[in-house]
Amino acid sequence: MSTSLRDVRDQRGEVVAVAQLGGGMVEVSARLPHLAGVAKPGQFAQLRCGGSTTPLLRRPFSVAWTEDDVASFVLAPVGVGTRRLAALRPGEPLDALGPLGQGFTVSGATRALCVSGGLGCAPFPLLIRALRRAGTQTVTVVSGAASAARLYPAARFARGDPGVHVEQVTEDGSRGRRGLVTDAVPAHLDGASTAVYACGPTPMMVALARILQGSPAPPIAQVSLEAPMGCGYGTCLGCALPVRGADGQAWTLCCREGPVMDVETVDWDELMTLPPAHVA
Amino acid sequence: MSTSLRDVRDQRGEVVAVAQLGGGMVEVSARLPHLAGVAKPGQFAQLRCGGSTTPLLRRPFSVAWTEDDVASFVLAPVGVGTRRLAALRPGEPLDALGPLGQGFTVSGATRALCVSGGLGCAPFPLLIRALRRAGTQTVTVVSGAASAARLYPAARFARGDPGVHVEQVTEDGSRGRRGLVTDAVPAHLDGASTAVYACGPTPMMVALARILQGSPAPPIAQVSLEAPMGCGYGTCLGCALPVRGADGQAWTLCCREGPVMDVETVDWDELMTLPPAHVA
Amino acid sequence: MPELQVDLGRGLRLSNPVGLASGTAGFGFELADLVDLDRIGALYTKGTTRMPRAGNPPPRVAETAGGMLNSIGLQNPGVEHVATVYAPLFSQWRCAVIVNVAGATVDEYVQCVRILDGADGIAGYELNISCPNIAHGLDLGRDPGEAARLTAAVRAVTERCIVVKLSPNVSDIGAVAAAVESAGADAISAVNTFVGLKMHRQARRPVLAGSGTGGLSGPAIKPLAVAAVAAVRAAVRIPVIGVGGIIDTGDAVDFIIAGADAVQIGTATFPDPSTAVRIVDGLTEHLAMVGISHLSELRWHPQEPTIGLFAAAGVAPPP
Amino acid sequence: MPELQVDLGRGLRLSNPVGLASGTAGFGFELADLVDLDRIGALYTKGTTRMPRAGNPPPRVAETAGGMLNSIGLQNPGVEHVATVYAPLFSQWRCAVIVNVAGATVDEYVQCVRILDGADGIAGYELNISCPNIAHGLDLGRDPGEAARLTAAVRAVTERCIVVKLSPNVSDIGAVAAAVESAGADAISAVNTFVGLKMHRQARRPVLAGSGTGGLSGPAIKPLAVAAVAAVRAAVRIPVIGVGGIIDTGDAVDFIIAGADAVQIGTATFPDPSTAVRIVDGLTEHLAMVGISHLSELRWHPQEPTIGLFAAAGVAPPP
Ligand SMILES: Cc1cc2nc3c(=O)[nH]c(=O)nc-3n(C[C@H](O)[C@H](O)[C@H](O)COP(=O)(O)OP(=O)(O)OC[C@H]3O[C@@H](n4cnc5c(N)ncnc54)[C@H](O)[C@@H]3O)c2cc1C
Ligand SMILES: Cc1cc2nc3c(=O)[nH]c(=O)nc-3n(C[C@H](O)[C@H](O)[C@H](O)COP(=O)(O)OP(=O)(O)OC[C@H]3O[C@@H](n4cnc5c(N)ncnc54)[C@H](O)[C@@H]3O)c2cc1C
Ligand SMILES: Cc1cc2nc3c(=O)[nH]c(=O)nc-3n(C[C@H](O)[C@H](O)[C@H](O)COP(=O)(O)O)c2cc1C
Ligand SMILES: Cc1cc2nc3c(=O)[nH]c(=O)nc-3n(C[C@H](O)[C@H](O)[C@H](O)COP(=O)(O)O)c2cc1C
Ligand code: FES
Ligand code: FES
Repeated sequence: MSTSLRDVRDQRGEVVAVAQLGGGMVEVSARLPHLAGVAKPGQFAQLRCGGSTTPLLRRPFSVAWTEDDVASFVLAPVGVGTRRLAALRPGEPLDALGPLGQGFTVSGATRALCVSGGLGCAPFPLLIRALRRAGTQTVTVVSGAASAARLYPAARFARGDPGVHVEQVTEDGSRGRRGLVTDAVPAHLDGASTAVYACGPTPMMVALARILQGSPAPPIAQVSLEAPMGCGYGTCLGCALPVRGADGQAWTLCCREGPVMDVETVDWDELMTLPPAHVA
Repeated sequence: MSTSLRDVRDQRGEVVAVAQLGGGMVEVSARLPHLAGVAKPGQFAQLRCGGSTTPLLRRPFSVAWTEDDVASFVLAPVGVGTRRLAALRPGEPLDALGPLGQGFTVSGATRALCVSGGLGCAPFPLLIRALRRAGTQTVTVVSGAASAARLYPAARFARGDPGVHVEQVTEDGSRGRRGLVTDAVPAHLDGASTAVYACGPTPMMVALARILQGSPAPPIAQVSLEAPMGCGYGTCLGCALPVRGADGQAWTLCCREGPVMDVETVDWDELMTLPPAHVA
Repeated sequence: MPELQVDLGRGLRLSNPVGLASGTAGFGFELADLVDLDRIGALYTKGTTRMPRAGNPPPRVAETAGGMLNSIGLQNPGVEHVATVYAPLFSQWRCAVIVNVAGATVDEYVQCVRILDGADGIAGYELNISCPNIAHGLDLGRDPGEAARLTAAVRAVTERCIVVKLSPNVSDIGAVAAAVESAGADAISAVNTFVGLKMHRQARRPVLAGSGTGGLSGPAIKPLAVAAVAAVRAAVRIPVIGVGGIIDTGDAVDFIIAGADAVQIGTATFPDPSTAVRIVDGLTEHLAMVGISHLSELRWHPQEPTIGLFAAAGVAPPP
Repeated sequence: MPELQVDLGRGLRLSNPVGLASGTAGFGFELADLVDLDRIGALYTKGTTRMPRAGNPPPRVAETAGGMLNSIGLQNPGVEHVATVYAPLFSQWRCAVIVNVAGATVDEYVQCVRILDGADGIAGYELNISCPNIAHGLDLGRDPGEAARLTAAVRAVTERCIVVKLSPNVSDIGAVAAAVESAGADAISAVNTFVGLKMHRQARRPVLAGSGTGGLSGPAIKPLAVAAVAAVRAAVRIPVIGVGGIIDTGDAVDFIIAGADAVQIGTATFPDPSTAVRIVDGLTEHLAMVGISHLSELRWHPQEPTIGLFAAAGVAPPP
């Protein structure tokens, strides 16, 4: 009997800018006053090209940035939906239903560590701004990708804020440290004073969960998860994620109780058995 | 065992111009060297936005004009396929399979009368050029539409040729003669010296067929017909049209034996029982 | 002003023919903030079972060309929760709330309806004899005799309107429809989802968990659902509720032409929660445009001779 | 170099698994100028009947979301013409030509196959027991016993490969598959089109002529066809030919994962005649990419335990 959709609107925005970020990544910005006004870091919106019914379902995207009445999303063309969204041009309509889901817990932890893998970068710009406004002194981002071309530009995490430090990691070593993004995590953990936030592919999140299990508990340890979605607003029951329930294994709804979840809530073993959502 | 497809190619062209002709009519021109080189008046091509599989089937359009390696089509957004084609922009790809079907018989009749209803204008520019090149002295076009806004611009029939005369008819009288385009036909018929060509909605063609039945036989009396098409090249057997067969009623394939047919071949009574192809 | 009211029988009169399909509107609360439930004719709840169900493991949904597959597995809080906690709140909306009931045995259905019959706020029942996503979910719906036995058993315990929701995954849907009509169904809804399978190309196995199959819904199935409705219409006299792939007013009109008295909007609500309300307005406009006063006048009567559209418009054929 | 050859039984070896589906490639001549018939594995001809058929009145085709309806009504020149005029010319192409045979009675099928058996150039038969567009077209295909009787009768008169093409418009396609296998079918193709109906909103009747229904094909039905193939695969051991909605290599791979040994491309050839040849090339590339030598290695074995993709990739779960 959820009543948490009072803030949700379906608004038709106009695309105002489309920026190519390299590696196929695109930032789409649209005039969406409602979403830009009320979205909290980690929340998402269900997007489609204005009025389009092909593909049938909308696609979920984190709100990456908001500025006045404009909301921005970061995406890459991986399938039919993202291909069409990435091809939008200024002036074209974009439908956004949102904001949806539970965002990150933003509290005044002294330090914060953001672990970003590939397109998992998307929720961080908004989160980082909120953390800094809430008093977090230093935000460290460890940002990983397969190669330099696929790294989210470091400057877009910080947006000019000197309290934000970005460390880059690439699998092929073409920029920054060579290896997996999680290799860079332990050095930045220091228990109770550093909040940890992560978004990226499942194996990355699993590795992070394992690192955290062997470390002193951070005040906040949250991940943003994905599940294929029918509705995005808690009605279809399609976006089940495995969690550790009171009496063993259970499901929760990614779109309503997530996409941000506490690390220890997630049933990582079960999650590892699921195929990646994107079917190529 | 048709072997008439040797000239047919599936070519990806690039849109070079899109002209708004008023009343929603659009002329789309694309660099399609093969089609532009070999298409004969009355033939058509199966079009789709380059590589697109939505909608599933291509759409048939008369070749309206050719100039060097560019072929042009005239269409209006009436459904999903034409909406997408009409929204093409210069630089975008257009797939054309053609030329398909049997075109008009172009012989050296002294005079020709072209009866054009609404979007039935499409095949005439190319036909008129061919008639004049083949020695026809005068081409008269009676061009009808519901209202002035929906008339194909008279100058696009003639393209500067002084031997082409255009008489306009509108149902609401907003330009030219008020009435149905067929009202203007009898005055231009003069039996054996005037070839008659027609393209337009079924009721118009039926009315014309009736007028011709009561007049001295023209040397050529041909209509360009439409049928919903699966393939456009004689394989699916989907585009049956009713004709007067040797032993009564029969079917023929619009895409292979048509779209241009002799007036007396068509079984007009049967054709009248069919619903218009466009389902709104 | 055209008249949109529809009578489903047993005194159940819907203010308009547009409903939200089972499984795509929860129990109302889930989307009450997004859909004006006072404006639609009916809300068909998520399938309700005797005991609570946690549903199937994920992934539970997958998209296909013009459609989606789902294998939710009837996640629901169980009939007692629905009867005691939810039902008392249904009357806050002006739409009729029809509880969709599912089970694996006739007895489970009977028990559910008995329990629900004790609660106010429930306008009727939709018996889901056609869920492809639970073991035995299809058995009761594939055999006309079994379907009739189930309908008669439920009929015996309630005076409320009984809608029976048919599966399209059968050789002869008309036979099942006729059987449940004789057994006392007040109306029929057609159709539930079609059994489909999507493969995960890298994993080389189905995308969806479990057996891998799911139920296909959305525009892809619309022509199949319209055919099913026409077949059901030809087999029964009771009201038929058409469902399958409706995304706009025109789609709803197509079902009504095929013989439906009412419609349900399912998948289309997901990408666009306003779909159903837009269709309510659209139907009113459509009636005005066509110049008739009741939707039933749109119906196609296959027995009547075909008159060509042009001929009907007064264009005389040549002599 | 990966191996694309497929053995359909009775000595019928296809050079590759990609065929053109019946009714979408005529008898080869219609599209030989557009499709390189030397590059594909097989061409399944338009349905051939004992006597010539003029087909159904128009309109015969209509588009739907991601699909098309057809009601061609088996227009064909009759089996004698096919045997005497067409068959001698089939050997000009390197693809196997399999003649699709249809009829209203067992006897008609037997007569057709007898006549065709006298002609060279024919690699085998595909018995269409599933055409939704002619009276009685579905009767033989819906009942396992009838389907078996038909198969056995044809088996008795030919040594050539018999493919039986199943209808998806049944409650249990696996049962029909098992029945025709026991009766001597060499292979099974699945599926034919689904019964669908599209309305003409202004005319308030079906778009297609006659009863108004047609067969739905195209991407819309792909998940349903894949499900049917998996069900057939589970029921039989003979080769299965998957058909329904394939438009690219990935679609073909999906059918092979589901249990198909070969595939047919139908509707997709209409908008893009090069589809089948592109898929032949695409399958070769796919095998190379995945690093296996035969398509059958792609097959999903439902009995084998599921291993998560990540786990398979060596990512260890947390302790
Ligand atoms: C809460 C949430 C937030 C997200 N935020 C972002 C973001 O900010 N930037 C970004 O690039 N991506 C984000 N994603 C992933 C994004 O939604 C998918 O990449 C997108 O749905 C793919 O659609 P497609 O049509 O291009 O791919 P296809 O593979 O063609 O899609 C087929 C189906 O699978 C689903 N699907 C495919 N990939 C995913 C996935 N990774 N997660 C969930 N469903 C998937 C699609 O929604 C669709 O229903 C987010 C996902 C979720 C659940
Ligand atoms: C040989 C031929 C030549 C044509 N030339 C022209 C032309 O030059 N300019 C022009 O504007 N139109 C022309 N048409 C009509 C044009 O093909 C249709 O308007 C177009 O197919 C409509 O597609 P849609 O998706 O917009 O409409 P929808 O109604 O959404 O289409 C649904 C289906 O119906 C079919 N259909 C709809 N209308 C027609 C129609 N009038 N004739 C045949 N099938 C139809 C479509 O092809 C499609 O399969 C021609 C048709 C034929 C057969
Ligand atoms: C996610 C989802 C869940 C569904 N759950 C149920 C259900 O619980 N009971 C039921 O009878 N039908 C259920 N259905 C079927 C729908 O009510 C409807 O019959 C079907 O989706 C076809 O309509 P549509 O194409 O408009 O979605 C469900 C459909 C979807 C998409
Ligand atoms: C226009 C058309 C005609 C068809 N004719 C036949 C036929 O004569 N015999 C037959 O067995 N199947 C026939 N089929 C069915 C196809 O062979 C195929 O089974 C079906 O279209 C599904 O495949 P697709 O989605 O790839 O088209 C026809 C299909 C279409 C579209
Ligand atoms: S996506 Fe529908 S409930 Fe979460
Ligand atoms: S459109 Fe296919 S045969 Fe004419």
